[in-house]
Amino acid sequence: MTDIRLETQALSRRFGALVAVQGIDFKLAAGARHALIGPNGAGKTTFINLLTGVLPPTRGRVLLSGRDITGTAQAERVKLGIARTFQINRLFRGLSVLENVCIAVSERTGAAGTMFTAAGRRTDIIDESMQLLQTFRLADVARHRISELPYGRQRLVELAITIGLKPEVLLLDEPAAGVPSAESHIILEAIERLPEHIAVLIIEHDMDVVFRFAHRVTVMVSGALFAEGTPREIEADARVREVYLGQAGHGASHG
Amino acid sequence: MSAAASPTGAASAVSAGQNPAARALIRRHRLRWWEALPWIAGIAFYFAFPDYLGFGCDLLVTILFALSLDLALGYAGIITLGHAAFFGAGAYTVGMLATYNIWTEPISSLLLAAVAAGVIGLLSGLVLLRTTGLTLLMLTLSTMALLYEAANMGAAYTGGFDGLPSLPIGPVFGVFEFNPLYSNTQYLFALAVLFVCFVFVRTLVYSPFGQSLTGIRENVLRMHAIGSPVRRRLIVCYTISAALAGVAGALSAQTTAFVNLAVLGLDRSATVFIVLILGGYGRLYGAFIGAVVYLALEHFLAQIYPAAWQLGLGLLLVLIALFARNGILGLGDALARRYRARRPT
Amino acid sequence: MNALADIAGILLGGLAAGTVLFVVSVGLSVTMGLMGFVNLAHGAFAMFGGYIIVLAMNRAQYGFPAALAMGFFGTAALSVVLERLLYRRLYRAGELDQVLFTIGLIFIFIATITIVIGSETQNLQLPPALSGQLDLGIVQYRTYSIFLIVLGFLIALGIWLAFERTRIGGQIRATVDNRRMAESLGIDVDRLFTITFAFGSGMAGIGGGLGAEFLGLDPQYPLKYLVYFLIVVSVGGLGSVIGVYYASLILGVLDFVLTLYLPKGGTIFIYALTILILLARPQGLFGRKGL
Amino acid sequence: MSRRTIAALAAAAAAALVAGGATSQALAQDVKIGLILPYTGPGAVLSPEMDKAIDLFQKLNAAQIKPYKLTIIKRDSKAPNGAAAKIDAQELLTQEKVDVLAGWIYSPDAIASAPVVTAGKRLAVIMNAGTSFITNLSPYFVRTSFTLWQSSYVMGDQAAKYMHAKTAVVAYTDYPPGKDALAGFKTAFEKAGGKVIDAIPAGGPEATPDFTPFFQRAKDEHPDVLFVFVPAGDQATAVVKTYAALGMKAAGTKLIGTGDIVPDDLLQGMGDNAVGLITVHHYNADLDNPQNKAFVAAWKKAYGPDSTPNFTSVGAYDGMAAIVHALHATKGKIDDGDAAVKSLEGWKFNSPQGPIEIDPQTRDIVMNEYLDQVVKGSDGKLHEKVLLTVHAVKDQCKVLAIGPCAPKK
Repeated sequence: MTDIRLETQALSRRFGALVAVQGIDFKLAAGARHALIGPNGAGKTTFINLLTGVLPPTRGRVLLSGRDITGTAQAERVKLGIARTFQINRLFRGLSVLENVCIAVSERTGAAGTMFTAAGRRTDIIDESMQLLQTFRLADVARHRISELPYGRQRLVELAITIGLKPEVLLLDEPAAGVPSAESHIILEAIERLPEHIAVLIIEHDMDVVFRFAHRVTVMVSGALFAEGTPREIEADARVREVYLGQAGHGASHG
Repeated sequence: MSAAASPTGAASAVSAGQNPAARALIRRHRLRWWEALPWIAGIAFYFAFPDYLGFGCDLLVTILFALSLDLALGYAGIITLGHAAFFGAGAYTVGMLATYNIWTEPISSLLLAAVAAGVIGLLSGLVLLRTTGLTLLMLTLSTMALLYEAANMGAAYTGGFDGLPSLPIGPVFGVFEFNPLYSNTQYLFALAVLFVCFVFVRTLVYSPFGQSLTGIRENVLRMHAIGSPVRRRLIVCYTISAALAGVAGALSAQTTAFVNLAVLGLDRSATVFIVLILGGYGRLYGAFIGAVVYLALEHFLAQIYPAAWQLGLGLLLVLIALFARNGILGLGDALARRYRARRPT
Repeated sequence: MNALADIAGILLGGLAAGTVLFVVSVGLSVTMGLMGFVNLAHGAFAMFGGYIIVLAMNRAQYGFPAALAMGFFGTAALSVVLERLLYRRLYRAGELDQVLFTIGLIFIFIATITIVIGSETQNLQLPPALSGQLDLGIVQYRTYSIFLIVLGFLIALGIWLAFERTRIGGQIRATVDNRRMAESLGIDVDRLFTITFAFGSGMAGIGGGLGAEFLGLDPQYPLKYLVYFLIVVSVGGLGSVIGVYYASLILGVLDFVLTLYLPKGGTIFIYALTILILLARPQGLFGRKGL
Repeated sequence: MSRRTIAALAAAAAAALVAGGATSQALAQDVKIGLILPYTGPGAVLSPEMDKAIDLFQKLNAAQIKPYKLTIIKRDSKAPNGAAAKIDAQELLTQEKVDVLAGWIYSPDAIASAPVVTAGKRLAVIMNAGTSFITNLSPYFVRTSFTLWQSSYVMGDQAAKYMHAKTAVVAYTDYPPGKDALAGFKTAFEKAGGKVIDAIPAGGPEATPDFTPFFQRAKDEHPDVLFVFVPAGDQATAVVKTYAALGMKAAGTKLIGTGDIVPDDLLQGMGDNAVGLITVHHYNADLDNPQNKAFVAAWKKAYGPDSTPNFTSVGAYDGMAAIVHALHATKGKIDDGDAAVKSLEGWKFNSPQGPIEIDPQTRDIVMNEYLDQVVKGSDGKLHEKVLLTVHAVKDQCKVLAIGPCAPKK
């Protein structure tokens, strides 16, 4: 099935003299499990920011299911089905885990605009949020404030929130980053349990994750596409080893 | 589809209902017994201190003004030192309408004041709310200063520093006159207005809209990332807050039958700001606690020795800021939490 | 010729007023830029220094330079104590708590001065050398203004050099640009802040004394002029010495011109302009980062 | 028998006690005066001066006050936004049940209190607030202080007649007293053939502006005189400084004004810059009359040789005199506001500021205005020399019935 969800054409972004992202043509099919790897400062996160509309591109286009969304605002893109997680948690630290998810869900359902019915009366939203928490094994801490959770579980909340938006395209920026390896498996399992139809693009350094999760891998180096292929191909690619895996040695040893 | 399960009716409702977090959320907006206390106190005050009703009106007006600020500053995290702009707009709306005998019916005047202040809030909000932090602080401050200067230039109409004297305020419901010497009618009127406004604000902050405002305060970037129209929400919130501030201003003009430039002054903005943070922002009742404590302190310390008032207030503010993050109610929470923490052992 | 004299007069008057603003505000800008600490009490330090200077001259008969020095070190010392004991605890706190805290400080300062020294205004008795007129050829102008302008320029130059040339200056710039980066580079930001805070407060103290000639000096001082200091800092851009300098001079001259040519409601333009500038450049004219 | 006598004695004693009590009551009737002054905020500087004057009056006139006992109940009117002062008035009347109200430094506070005063039906003595039309706002207002129209009108007149000035520039603080001063000066000066070529609003009352640009503007216009009104206080000092620093005297422009630019308590601090300045005011500490001599002497004795009474003190002093007069005139029934006010209409008094009278039509003060010049005395201190005296000056705003000063119909 080559049903393209997300596509970029010659997408570029420069900051003054520095070219962060350079002429990237990229396709993400429905149900894809795609990993984006590359050395630090390769422009991976900038690329995500261009896809989600946090940054406007200096050149090129972004298409969602064939529709040009280059000029569309971030909030709009979310409504159209592009959701993301952040490299560093961006959560409502002062609020309970449940509320964190509820806020996301009521934004998706459009309930967030209503002023004169109490949030507590929208049991449908609360139920859905609880369901989500259960599937992410967070139900037991639903009442805790984010600030009271260990980092690993905070990452899960981050995921739960994005899933609560029912995205078509899901962009995961190093979901396991900063999670102690003891907890990281929780994240990975959660990712594996994601609904098949969602197109997932994951930025990841940890090769274990990449090989375990991705069907295709794209390597990005200094703002440009460097190589693309199956995990095996990429691992076999000498050039990639040289510029990238060479540095993240242990990943190669796993192969 | 496994993870993003949509609500599956009864089964999940039960599952949610069982969870304490869900229960807490479902019940949060429900009235608690102690929420009746402020109003009981308000009515008790009327009978207990018939000679202090002028002061009582001042208190009620301050509470309402602080409440309006709480919506913008406490819930949406809009840091403003210019809220008196809207207080003044409301006060002058009532003042000018009355002085030139255009309109003196108190209730409709309040609504007109709310509209006037709301419009100013909307217009300034459209422009200013793109910024944050100190920039926003300065912009709100400058906007207020702008209005102040304008009102001073138009002293021929606004009365300037000397103000608009002896405003003729019509009787409430065409029956209850405002007696300048005994503020009974004024007080009950103000209490009623405050109650209505409070119910409005309370409904608002417990609604999904209010929830999303809290979200904006807690983490704007996340709100953007979940597709929330942040700026629109802020503007709506700011406009409502402005309108309420306008009502507070109008109420002060009616209860004192007087308006002068001071209603637009930094003095007033700073005071209400202090009152709110003193009581605790983002929690509805902070406005009440803050206003009572502030005015009580002012009343008693100022009688002991004028400078003592400023010294005492200063020390209190510093202590609150250092040890009781988020005001007196914040301190209460902290103590409560500590107590709960101890209990199991 | 007369037109030339007018222009000269305007410039001198405006620059002098601006200089006072600069000397008082520069510290505020740098400390805010460093820590993002909203220190509304900065004007209180200016007042404190001003009182030291004026009282040293009027009651203890010290000379002007000696008094200025005392004002600087006295204020700096006080600020270090307060910084170590109180400010420090609030660096990680929210803006609201910082605002509440510093407003509280202002009240404490006002009350203390009122109780200890009294609420009446203090007069700065200038040394004869600085009072009266100075002939600049094209125009006769009050000596003190000219003295201020020159002094202000030297101070600005000095601070600028310190920023650009010295190691501490470099560290400060680095920290203003990116605090986390600076810390990871092993810069002791807290120590840095204590130093700049002390220096900035000392400067404010001097400013309070120098400005007493124009702005007067009484317990209400910190509240009276707060808005001006904030305007200068925000328009100039946090952490930018050059920015504050230009902003102060621009505000000074502009204010002067407006009051000269349309005294009615000239201030409206000041506020309107502030709004426009901040909308166009939220980080201020010379600010490197958002406020 | 004996028991009965005892009872009788006891009864007699009791009766005597009661009677004694009653008579002693009659001897010292307690009169409550509610005093509304700003003890905090910008006005806090002025209130102590008035308190001192009020205390001093009671010391100096203990005999005249007898048999009455004055109790002064002070209330803080805080920042001049009217609200606090109005509440003060309310509470003084309803809680403290005062017989008389007095005080009011800021006009807005008096204006805001007007409805309460009217409803309270008690004599209300304005001891400072200077906006002309205030006395029109309530029939119970009586003013013993001044209006800016009195001093500035005379100054305008004399600027033309005595100083032979043809052109004038006016710089005034941009709030009501300033505007009154401008109007008063302009009216008189132009009536006397002069011309006001420019009127410069010089900042607000709360913050001291840098006067340089205003005076620069005036200097460039080369008028004969620069008439200045600013609130007596640090602004006055700054005015005199700036005038000297800009060398305007040399440029041929004389600085004149109401007495507010050379208040007695700040005069010495102004130094030689002030020497030669000509102002018009209804009081200065050097006035040569027995009442003032006694007053100033007592003042210095009580509050130190360096402290001086000023016009605000005198306003309070005369206010107390008015109250005591009303007290006697009404035989202690001063709480009958109408009678009290009536007793003060046309009341004459020899004040430290010279003879004063309460205008029976307007209930406003009629007093002398003095054209003063600052001179350096043999004692090395600065003094006010009276160049000429204008007698029995009324509030010209009401005389000319301008705007809100016109008596209400």
